[in-house]
Amino acid sequence: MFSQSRNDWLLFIGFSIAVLCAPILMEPFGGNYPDLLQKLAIFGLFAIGFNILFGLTGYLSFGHAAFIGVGSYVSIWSFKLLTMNAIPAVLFSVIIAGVFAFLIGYVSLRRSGIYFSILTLAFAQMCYSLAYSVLTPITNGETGLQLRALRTNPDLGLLDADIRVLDQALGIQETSVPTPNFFGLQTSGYEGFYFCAVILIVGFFIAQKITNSNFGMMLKAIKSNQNRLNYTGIHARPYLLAAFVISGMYAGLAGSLMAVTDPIAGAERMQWTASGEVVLMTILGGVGTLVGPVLGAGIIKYAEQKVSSWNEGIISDFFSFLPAGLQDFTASFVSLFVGEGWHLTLGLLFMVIVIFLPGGMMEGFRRIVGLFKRPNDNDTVSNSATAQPAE
Amino acid sequence: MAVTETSATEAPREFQSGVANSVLHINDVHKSFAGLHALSDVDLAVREGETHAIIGPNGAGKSTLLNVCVGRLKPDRGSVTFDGEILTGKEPHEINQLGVARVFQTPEVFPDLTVLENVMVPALSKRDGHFTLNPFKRFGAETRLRDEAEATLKSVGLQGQLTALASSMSRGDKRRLELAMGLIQHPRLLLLDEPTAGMARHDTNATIDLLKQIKEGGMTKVIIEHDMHVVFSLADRISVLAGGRIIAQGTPEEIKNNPKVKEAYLGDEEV
Amino acid sequence: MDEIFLQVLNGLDKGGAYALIALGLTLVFGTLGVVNFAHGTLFMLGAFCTVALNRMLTTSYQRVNPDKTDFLGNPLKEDIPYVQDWFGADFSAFVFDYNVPISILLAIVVMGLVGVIMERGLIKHFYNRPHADQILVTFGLAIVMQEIVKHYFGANPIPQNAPDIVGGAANIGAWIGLGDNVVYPVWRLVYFAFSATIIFSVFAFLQFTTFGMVVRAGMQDRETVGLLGINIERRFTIVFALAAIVAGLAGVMYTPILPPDYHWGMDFLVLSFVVVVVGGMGSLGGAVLAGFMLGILQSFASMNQVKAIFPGIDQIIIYLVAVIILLTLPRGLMGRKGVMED
Amino acid sequence: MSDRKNPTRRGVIKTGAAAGAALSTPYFFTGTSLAGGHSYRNEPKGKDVTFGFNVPQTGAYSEEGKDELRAYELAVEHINAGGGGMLDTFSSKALKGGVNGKTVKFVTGDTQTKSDAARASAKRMIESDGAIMITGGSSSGVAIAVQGLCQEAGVIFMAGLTHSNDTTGKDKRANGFRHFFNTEMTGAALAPVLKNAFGGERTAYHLTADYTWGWSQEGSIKKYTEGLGWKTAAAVRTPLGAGDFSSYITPVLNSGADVLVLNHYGKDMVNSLTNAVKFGLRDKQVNGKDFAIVVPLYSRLMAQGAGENVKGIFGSTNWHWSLSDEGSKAFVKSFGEKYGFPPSQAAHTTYCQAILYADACQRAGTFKPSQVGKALEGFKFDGLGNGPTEYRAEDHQCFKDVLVVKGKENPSSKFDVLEVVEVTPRAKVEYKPELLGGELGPYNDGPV
Repeated sequence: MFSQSRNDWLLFIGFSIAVLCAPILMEPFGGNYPDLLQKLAIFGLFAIGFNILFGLTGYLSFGHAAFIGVGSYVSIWSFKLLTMNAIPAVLFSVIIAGVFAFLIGYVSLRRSGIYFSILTLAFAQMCYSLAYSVLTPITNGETGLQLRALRTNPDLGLLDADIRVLDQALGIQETSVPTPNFFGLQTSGYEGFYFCAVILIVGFFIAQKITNSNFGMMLKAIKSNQNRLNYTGIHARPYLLAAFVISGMYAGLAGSLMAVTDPIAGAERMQWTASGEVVLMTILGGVGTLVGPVLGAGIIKYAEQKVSSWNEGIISDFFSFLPAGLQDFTASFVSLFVGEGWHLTLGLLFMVIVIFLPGGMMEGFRRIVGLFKRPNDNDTVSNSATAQPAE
Repeated sequence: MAVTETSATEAPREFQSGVANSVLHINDVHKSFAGLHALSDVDLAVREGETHAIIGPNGAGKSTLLNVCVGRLKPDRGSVTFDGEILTGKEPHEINQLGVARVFQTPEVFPDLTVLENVMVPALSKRDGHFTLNPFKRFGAETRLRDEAEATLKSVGLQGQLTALASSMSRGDKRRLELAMGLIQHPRLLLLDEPTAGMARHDTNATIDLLKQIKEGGMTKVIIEHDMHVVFSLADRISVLAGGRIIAQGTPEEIKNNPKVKEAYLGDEEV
Repeated sequence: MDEIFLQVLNGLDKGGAYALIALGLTLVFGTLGVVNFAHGTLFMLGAFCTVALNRMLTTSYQRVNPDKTDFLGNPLKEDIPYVQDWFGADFSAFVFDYNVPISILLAIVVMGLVGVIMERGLIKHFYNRPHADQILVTFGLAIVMQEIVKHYFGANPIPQNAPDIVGGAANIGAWIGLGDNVVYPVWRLVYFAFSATIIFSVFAFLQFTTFGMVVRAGMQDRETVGLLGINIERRFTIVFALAAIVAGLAGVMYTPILPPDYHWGMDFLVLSFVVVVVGGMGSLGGAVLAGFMLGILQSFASMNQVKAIFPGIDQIIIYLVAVIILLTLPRGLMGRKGVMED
Repeated sequence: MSDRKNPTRRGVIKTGAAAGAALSTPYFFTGTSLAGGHSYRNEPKGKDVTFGFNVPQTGAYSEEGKDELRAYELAVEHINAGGGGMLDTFSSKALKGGVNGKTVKFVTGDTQTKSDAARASAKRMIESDGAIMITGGSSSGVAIAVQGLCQEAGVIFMAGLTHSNDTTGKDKRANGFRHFFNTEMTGAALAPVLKNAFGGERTAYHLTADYTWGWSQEGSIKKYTEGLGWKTAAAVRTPLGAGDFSSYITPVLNSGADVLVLNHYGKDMVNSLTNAVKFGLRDKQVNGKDFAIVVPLYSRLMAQGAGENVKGIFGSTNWHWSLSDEGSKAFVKSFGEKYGFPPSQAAHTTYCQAILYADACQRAGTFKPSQVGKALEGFKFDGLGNGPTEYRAEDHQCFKDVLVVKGKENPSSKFDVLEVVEVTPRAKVEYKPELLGGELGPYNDGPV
């Protein structure tokens, strides 16, 4: 039963196909456009990484948005100073986010439970507040760090003019403000989505490997009973720190991809609500599962983009088949939950999921599948129990 | 309690012998909680390869003593040495890595892991040390360790439940799993905290048989037990703890016939 | 000197609000073992009791006043509150003036009900669920309540006025022999006194009543209290309602200081958690101490002299203190071992 | 979820991009480059054209966002009808019902007053709903972020409520246009009025929201008041969303300053102003003079919230409903009749932007950004409530008279919060385009 790597491969291939076909899959939902697809891939990656910490070890960090911000800022600086190629930006972002994660994790992991959560929250909020105000020379504050044309006037600061030394050394010509590229291929639009999608698939593969590794099992053991683990000769803290750094690097990667597909970096990405969002994504999809967080990320980003746009006009058009009085009533009732009321829907969705489906959407699917599989013998049940972490 | 307190003042030192070849040495350990003396002046030497039982009435400090040994509690005074290494002040995982494993009184398994995984964790810990960072080493590919784990689980009678989640097991099965988790590490010293408590009679006997087998393998064991049947089946030597002090120490025969023990602990209880 | 004195007052004031919010939060942790992310929202709901009362009192019918015109040039339709018609102008003026204190009564009823409904309807099903689930479900509830308030009252802050008699600023400097520049709004002094009173009442209630004794025992060791055969469930409901009322009253009285808006819940959520954690989870004394400490530190950090040395310190002081406290005192100022650590 | 998918699709087809081409040919097959005869981004092929209204619908500025949306809906009504409201008083008479023979439809997005969310919703409207232009916003950070995006995407951006200099200064873009005024104009207009009201020997104490707009505002007020002889005692930065401002206000008492300038907007403005008034600053005497509070940028919607506290406090605003010119009257009438209350300055500026954009498209005879932009550049117009106005070609900033206002002492209704103290003529607030730096760059018509 441990040699079920065939199942893992099937899951991986299925996931890859689903991601690459996302434009077709999202078409019926009106979600087939580059920005949403990019966001799905990016936040999916973020949630996968977050799940390595939260899903496997049970340590709830409220500070992962800080690494998103770090990743974004580093990428933009790489574009401004070195080259418009996305590869150095991504690499630097991941490394520096990893360094930040190491520092914050090293300190925060001295505590557990809610104390750990509050420590990570405190660090992230400090990053956010400072980036918004005092660190404006590095972050460009409220306006956000942006790309500029090459510096022609030596009086201009680096916030207002770029140098791109590598590109200059290679003799690359620029007209006005360039956009990031991947060796000549642009990284916005559908190309950008596929760039992110490939990284998402690689990220998924790595997360799958981690989950199925000895290391992954130790992380699960930490969540299950950290105390017992200590008496088993395992030092939990280095494992936790490694998981924290890995998930921080995923967040940095996600932040970097945000900057690669859309070259601007703002401080509000680091706010605690952004950290809360990834927690919601993970829970909504299914904590501890591999696919769940991606699914959760997709649903939340879709709601943010599409549900928020269903204004009253659209709703009453939709109910136009009803008699006039009923149409008005239905439309005004429904519009409580969509358009500007989409937060309400989000809140309700959350409560419903947590109350009735603590395992998230993935548990829902399992239950539905379970309904049809009931007559099967015990063997499949125990198999699905072992296969669980791999989903 | 008052009786044991008075009799404990004349803690018999003469029983302490074999310090030279002892592997675990508890030296003048003192521990109190909020003014209550849980352990006072405890000296104890466990010889290499022996099965040493610690008995005593409830609240005598047996579990506290075990907790001091594995680093869960820090003694106020005194020290614990294992094979020349001072354990006092070390972290639990460091103590385990020195070869001291513990089987808990209330089963402390990993409820969200499968039975096999529960045993694999200590097995990997034994092989790889307290931390290895190789996140890509496939857990499923650990065939050699897995065979060993399956064998160990078979020896405690859990071979049929390898893929069940530990949380779904009965209490008795969890205790057996606990035992397997201790055994798989082949520790040099195994600390057993009431390994048969709550077991049915025939399970208890099976456990005794199992522990006897291991005894033949030369593993040193310290066992805390209430069940005198178990104690006298397994122990080479016995220490009696009462009121936080060791009041008697010796072979099962000596303990059986020790009037102080009878008075302080065995009392009217049938041996 | 004057300035430091004033900043201490500011700190006590903020601290009073923090302490009141944190008090209920930590009480709920300690007894029910529930992490309530909707607690800040209870503070907000309390504040909106005042707004709602104001709305109720000013329920009006329209009377056309032909002498005046509205912004479109049509004859002005004046809003005449029923209260004014029924009880006369003097009484209605009095009622409007004392809107905030009167809404305390409303808040006690409303918040008590909200507390009971929340506990019976939702929270009690989460006693044995992981903390992460509790956090998420209450967070969802917080969003829902906040959006409902926004739907009825809008997103803009709605200022409320203290009664005229305490609505001005007092020249404290003159009372205690400091300079003429030591003036302070009377209502803020009232708020401080009020929060102190509530804190003392809560402590007295827990200290001197049998009910309180059981609750305190429950905070020490929940299992034992359950074994004593005491109907702990009903007490949990009351404790939760009490926490809701305390938070709600804190909100009501805070409205003249800060115009309430629907987002207060989220604004105070992080802060109140930091206060509770710094104080030590489940420690009532810790929550009060940490509330006042953070309030005062926050005030000092916003002084120009301090900001000149540490730019931006006022932005991060709360979090910085939280980090330092948690790293030096693992369980906060007065926390007990084993609470909320799993 | 499954029954939700229908509203999107149907809804978008109906109200949204009924331009059709955008949806029936999925982008998947066309890529981001616009194949199939499009000569610019989202060129409308059917009988409809889609505008994108990007306003805050959640968060602290959602009331402003709602008011903006109301104004947009009204503007769309008027454009499609070829008259009504300020369209009747507008000096250009190009619009005769629809734009370039097409009916205007619109889609909406929620900026949440966050740059990321605003860019994402703008992208959705451009990429998915086929919006030909984007307009709206209620903060400068968001406006600048969305403006940059529209430049990259190749659509016109008609900024909503954004007051920072940078929008048409350092961060200006060819595809972006702003009707609203900025901190530079506020400073230039406000300073002389303040001098008249409070004298030339004053010491100001600034409390400034600690982000770009706040700094920009503080800089402008300082520059112009100091130019008139005022001194600045201190300029203190306050965290965004500080809530209780008491600990920033008490130092004012001892600073020797006799004017407090609150460079805050929105909720921060209401809170800091309320706090300042409660601390008795409005009734205080310093150096033998009456203490004064100034709020450089007023928002009537928010001031309505601040109630009693705004009485007698000076500030500036882009427009106010009590103005008595024909344009303003027509606008207030049409808006008031539809919604039952007068419009805010946010509603006014967004209404103007929608009308100005539609008019420019009509005059250019196309929706192509570069040509629409050319039609707006240097465009002089009147009848939109601000008197004679010009879209300056060099920085795409509207230049018009600036209103200096004061909180009304005896309001006649809850909307009647401000009174206009002075209308500073355009000439006094105009500055050279080079002053604020930045470069427009070339127009972008989208990837072709």
